[in-house]
Amino acid sequence: MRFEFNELQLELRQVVGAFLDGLNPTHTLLSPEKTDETKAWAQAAELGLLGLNAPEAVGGLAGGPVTVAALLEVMGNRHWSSPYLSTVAIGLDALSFSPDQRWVEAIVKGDLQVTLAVLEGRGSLALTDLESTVRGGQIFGRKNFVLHGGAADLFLVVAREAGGHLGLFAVEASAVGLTVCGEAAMDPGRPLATITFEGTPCQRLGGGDAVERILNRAQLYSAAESLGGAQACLDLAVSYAKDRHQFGRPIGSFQAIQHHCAEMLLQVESARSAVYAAAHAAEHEREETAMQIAMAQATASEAFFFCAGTCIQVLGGIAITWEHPVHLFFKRAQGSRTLWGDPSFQRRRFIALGGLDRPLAEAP
Amino acid sequence: MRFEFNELQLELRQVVGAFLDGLNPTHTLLSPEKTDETKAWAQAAELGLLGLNAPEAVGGLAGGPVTVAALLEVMGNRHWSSPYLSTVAIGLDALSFSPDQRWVEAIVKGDLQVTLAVLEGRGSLALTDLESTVRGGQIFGRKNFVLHGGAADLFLVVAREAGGHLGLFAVEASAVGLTVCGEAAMDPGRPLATITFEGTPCQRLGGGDAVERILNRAQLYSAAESLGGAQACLDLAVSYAKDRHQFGRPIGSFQAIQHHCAEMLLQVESARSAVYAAAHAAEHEREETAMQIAMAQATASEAFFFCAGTCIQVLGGIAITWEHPVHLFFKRAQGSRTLWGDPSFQRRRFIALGGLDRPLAEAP
Amino acid sequence: MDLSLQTEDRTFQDEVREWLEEQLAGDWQHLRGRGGPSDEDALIEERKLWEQHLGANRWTCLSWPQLAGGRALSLVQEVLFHEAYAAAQGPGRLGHIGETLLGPTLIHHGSDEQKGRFLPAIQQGTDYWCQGYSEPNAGSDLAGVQTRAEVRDGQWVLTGQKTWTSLAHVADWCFVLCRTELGSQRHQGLSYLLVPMDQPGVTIRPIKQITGTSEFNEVFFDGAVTELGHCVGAPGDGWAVAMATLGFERGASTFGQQLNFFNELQDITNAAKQNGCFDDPLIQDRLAQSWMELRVMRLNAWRMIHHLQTDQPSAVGAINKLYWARWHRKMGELAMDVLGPASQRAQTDGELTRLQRVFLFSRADTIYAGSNEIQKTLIAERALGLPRSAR
Amino acid sequence: MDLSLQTEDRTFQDEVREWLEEQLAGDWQHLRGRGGPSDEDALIEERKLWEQHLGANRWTCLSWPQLAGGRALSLVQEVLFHEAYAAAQGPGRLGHIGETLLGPTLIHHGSDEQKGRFLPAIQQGTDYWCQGYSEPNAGSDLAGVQTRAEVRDGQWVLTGQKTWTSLAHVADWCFVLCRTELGSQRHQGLSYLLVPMDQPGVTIRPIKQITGTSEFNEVFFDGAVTELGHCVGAPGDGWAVAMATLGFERGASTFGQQLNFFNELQDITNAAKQNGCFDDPLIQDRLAQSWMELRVMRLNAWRMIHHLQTDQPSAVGAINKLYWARWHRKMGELAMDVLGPASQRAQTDGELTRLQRVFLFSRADTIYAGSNEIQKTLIAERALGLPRSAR
Repeated sequence: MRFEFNELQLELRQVVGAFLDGLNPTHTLLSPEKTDETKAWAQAAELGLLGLNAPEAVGGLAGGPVTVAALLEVMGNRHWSSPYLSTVAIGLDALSFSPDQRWVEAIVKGDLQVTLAVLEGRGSLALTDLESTVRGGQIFGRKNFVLHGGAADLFLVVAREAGGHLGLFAVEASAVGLTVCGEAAMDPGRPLATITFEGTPCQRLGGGDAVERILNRAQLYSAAESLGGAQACLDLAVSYAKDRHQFGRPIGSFQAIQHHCAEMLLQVESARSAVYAAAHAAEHEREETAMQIAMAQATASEAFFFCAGTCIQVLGGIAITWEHPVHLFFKRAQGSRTLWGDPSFQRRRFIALGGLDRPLAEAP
Repeated sequence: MRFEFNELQLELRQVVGAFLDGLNPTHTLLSPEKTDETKAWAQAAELGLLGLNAPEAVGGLAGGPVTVAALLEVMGNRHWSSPYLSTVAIGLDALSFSPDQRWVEAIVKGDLQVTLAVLEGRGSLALTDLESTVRGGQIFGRKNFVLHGGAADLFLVVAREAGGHLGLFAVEASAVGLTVCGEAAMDPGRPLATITFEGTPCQRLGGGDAVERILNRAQLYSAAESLGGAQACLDLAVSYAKDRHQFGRPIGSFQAIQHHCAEMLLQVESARSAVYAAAHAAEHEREETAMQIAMAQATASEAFFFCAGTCIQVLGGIAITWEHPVHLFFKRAQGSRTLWGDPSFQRRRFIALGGLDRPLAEAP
Repeated sequence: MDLSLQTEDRTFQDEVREWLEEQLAGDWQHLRGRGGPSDEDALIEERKLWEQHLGANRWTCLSWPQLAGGRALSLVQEVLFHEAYAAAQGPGRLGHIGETLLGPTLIHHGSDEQKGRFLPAIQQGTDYWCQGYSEPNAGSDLAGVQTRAEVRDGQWVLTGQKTWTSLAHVADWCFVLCRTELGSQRHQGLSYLLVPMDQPGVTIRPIKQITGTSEFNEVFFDGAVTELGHCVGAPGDGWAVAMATLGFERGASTFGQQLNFFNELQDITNAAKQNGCFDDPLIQDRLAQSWMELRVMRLNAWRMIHHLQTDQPSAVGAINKLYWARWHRKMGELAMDVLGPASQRAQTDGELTRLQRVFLFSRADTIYAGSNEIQKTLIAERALGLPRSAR
Repeated sequence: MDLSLQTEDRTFQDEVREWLEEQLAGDWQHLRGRGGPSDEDALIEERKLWEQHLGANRWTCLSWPQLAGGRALSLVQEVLFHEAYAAAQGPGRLGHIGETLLGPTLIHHGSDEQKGRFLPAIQQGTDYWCQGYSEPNAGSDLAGVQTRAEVRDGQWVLTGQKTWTSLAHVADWCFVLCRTELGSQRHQGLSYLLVPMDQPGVTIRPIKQITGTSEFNEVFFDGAVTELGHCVGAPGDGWAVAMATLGFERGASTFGQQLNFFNELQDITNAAKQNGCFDDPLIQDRLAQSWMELRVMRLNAWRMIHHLQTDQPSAVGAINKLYWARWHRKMGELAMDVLGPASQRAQTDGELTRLQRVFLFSRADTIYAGSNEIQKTLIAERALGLPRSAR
């Protein structure tokens, strides 16, 4: 029973951490507008990070969900605003279903960015109201809240096939009948888009199982990112509480501040347990994986939101300024909470997946 | 705009406070089993308290809802476990609909105790599932969770008349076809009973309007009791926090304890505003009365429960012992929260009564 | 208990409503609803003219004594004015810092000369004020101020930095708490100086906020000067004067603020009904709780006014700031949950939406003017009489 | 990351399960499920015999070194034993205070004579222990103990009062933290004495609790005596020894506790399904949250075990007490809300129901063994390295 990354994973985490810290020595990575994302993406390709979970045959590292989650945690911790989650973590996974491996190769080289186009209408992840359809190899419909949609080269689209069953489809951004309408977002590092398909050619990647798998993985990786973000907020708060003096004492010696920080630690550590266990379940394709992911996403997104908000409270006035990075974490926390199934949605999902009926004492 | 009791009300509050404090000089009033309730009830009659809202013609004081709420607050504050709420506050009100004033006179003299028999099944105050019926002047059905039901002389029963409409009926405990099954309760001062009616003769007091009026008033007065209880718990906590020393200092000088007490004050004062405003609305029969009462019951019952629980936390180990009175408040708080429509029920009711649609800036 | 308004108060209320309704038409019509949160910089010059119009018609400084240029109106009538003003969507006030903070301070602690010089200009809307208290290292702990002033060549010369200064860029004057005794500590050796803003020694820098907009400023004093006579109270007595200033806010404006809250919550409720999430019982429950608490907040405020009027100590007054700040922050979170993923979308011009700004900026509500933590300690020590915490 | 069990641990798990299944049948069958919370006083003598049976078969003191009579099993195997024991409804243990607190203390700090005298009797289930730490005026602040002991006629003589002493009435011995230097203050001058309970100078009074039952006792020492040699560590070093005792609890028993929580939450969920309130989305939401948190609690505990095994500092270990205590209290409230008005009804014999007792007694969970407030301060100072708070 080892709740710990292996050596390769630990090394990769260090590499990614150093890479992101080094992207901009003054940490203005935290101000997305100041970072050259194109250069960063190319560097990530050089480092081999864009083939993390690609087969070794195409130069990838063949990392499983634990490895991917381990790195997304670091990326969330450093607030990297790239489409790594959708392009690499999910894209490579989804495109492994494709007979044609061109896309996979392009991703690994850094030449192709992918995003998911799933949500419609109000954006419920329950997907019961999805109206996009595929008829004769062409896709019709409109997708909302597509992350980084304006810059993506390829969309992974969930739509209904004949019989109303859900399927997963790949659509190139350059295809005919496709309109992208970019939208500014509250989180400056996460622009959105609305994508309209009017008879756009698409390639089928899989059916309901593939959709379920991809969405579960996306929630898992988003939870891992949130875990990293939550830890960053805790660290910011603790370090400020040690340094900042008021009333002649470091504010971290006041119980009110101490207790805020203790509550943050409780949430961060709980999120860590939930995320790691879910990643482990996904890696071993355990039957309860989806339930574990619902738990992980509920716990980690709540922890991130709580820690970002509490960090603001501990920091006081400075945290309300644009110059201090904590607002970026706060905005991201709100986004991650809402875009990948908010906690109350995840609790409903947890019940539907048998969370109230399973025994407690299986192995974790 | 005066948010304040008049002189008569202030005097009555003092009288009741002194009466309850004096019932047992060592405050063992707080341990219901040690108090002679029969004697206390007779004393209350002598003091004229049992005619509080009876017409002056029968020797009453003709007090309105503000006066009644003002006194129930004091009774809740002193943890009086009598059936005052159902007998006097509600009983006199309901029986004013009766052509026969014998019962009213008996209440004022202290010879008759009344209780409400309303809830059925699981005990929802929504009453949609009520099955008790009245046919030909006889009542059939079973009532659960009847407070002080084992000792009552008269029941105020809500049941369906022809056409399924709700009506309010008086039933004497001595009537034929009536079975009382007493039940011990978690709150030792609030025994319950299940009452079965099998063709028991009853007297009609009114229809749906009367039912609504009586139930609204009961919730208002219960909220007033809770307000008093909440204040008592706050006072216990503050006084303990000033006296108790740990680490060489009064525990009330630790921020954690200070902040617990501040949260309690916030809830007590908010409950006070809500209860007084609702009593005022009831007294002036304002159209929004029911909505105000829903607010008052939600706010005050939550405040009571919060303050009782927080008081335990502030007091520490001593509060877990039977000898310390705070557990009696805690148990009562739980009862008042659940028996008169719990906060989530009251929030639904608040919406149904237009709480989301009314302007804010009417007079309070 | 009598929670209805007295006849004279109803009459006053009618008069206010009628006057505002008439005036906020025609030339002033376009000022309606402008200058609120995140719109502070709109139409400054016209709003100043509007305030002069208010002053000329004696709708400013309602509670000041008549000798000071006010109308000595009751607190209830002041409340009714604020409610009516908010209901009529009167433009965001610029003169309130002078009216509610500096004015009463001068009335109680100013010299006759200071009163004569400054009070009429506040009442008439010709002088605007800002508050120079907080500093980067003196936030919750105001006694830590480091801005210095010394007498040189017969005038005060100031050096230092203030922060979180609202409306500094529209103000003519600033009342500054600063250290005038070399080497003095904490509450000792501070003075309360009135400093003109339009001079070379004063630099104002807006603080870009979490919302991308700016409500606050940094103010730098670098050899800024003011007359010797512009010290309120004796030099060295600044702490007492500064605390008195904070005590003058009588809470009437809280009613106007509540109407803004009402409008926000109504928008959220409507959004929930439109996008369908009103059918979610969890959302309904939270909406109902938020509405109830807003109503309770208003009742609390009325009870506070009653206590102030009858000179009673007011426990309910002590909780007001903590209550509304926390409520508003929670409302901001509810707004985002109601909108769901759409909460992430900014406006087409890239600016944040009103509800996004509320969500973000409400985090400041629990920090400025005494953070939640400071408020709870004050409640414990002042309203409940608990022993002072170790500081 | 490998969260599955090693083969040898699975084998051990099977062995434990099988043994317990076989033994808790026949003559021992009726002990199943007895002696839990609020049933502490059931079948004491038979449970002691059962513990002797456990000891004879080497199922006690699993983690003790072999020289001390233990089996030096790994923490994981200890956890597996606790889980299996709880799952098999093994009767509530009486010897755990000796096994998990005093035993390790003696192993590390006891004299050879003390080890020889006391350890075998703990392992064999013939000596039972209780803990004499808290006093009426030394609850959260243990350094405030006032119980005194002095040497008279060649033995220690004790005077004072301890409280919150679990199992005092079934214990043969008590380890007592007391003041042995006249006029000493705080952590100085304390000693750690081993005192026999069956003597005239010791009086035990059960504390009637909020539930009407008694889990704790007051213990009065009025000239109670013990041998000179029954002092662990040097006289005056009691504080260090007492703190060491508190550090030995390795958290394995938390897994057994979680299985009890599981059973309680299952009862609540079933009650909700039976009485129909499971259809209320607000109740469903709270149930789901409670279940998720219970699962997270178990994962946290496994991570803590992992850290302990690999000698890493464990932030997740630091939050364990705060987490479960608050969770359990909230679960108690949920139980009452699920039952609705029926939550008020006691059993027909007037005793409280199991869920009522859980609801009430879970208020103690956030108080004993370090209140929530103490826990948070410890987390801040020890796990996060924040500066010490003003005390």
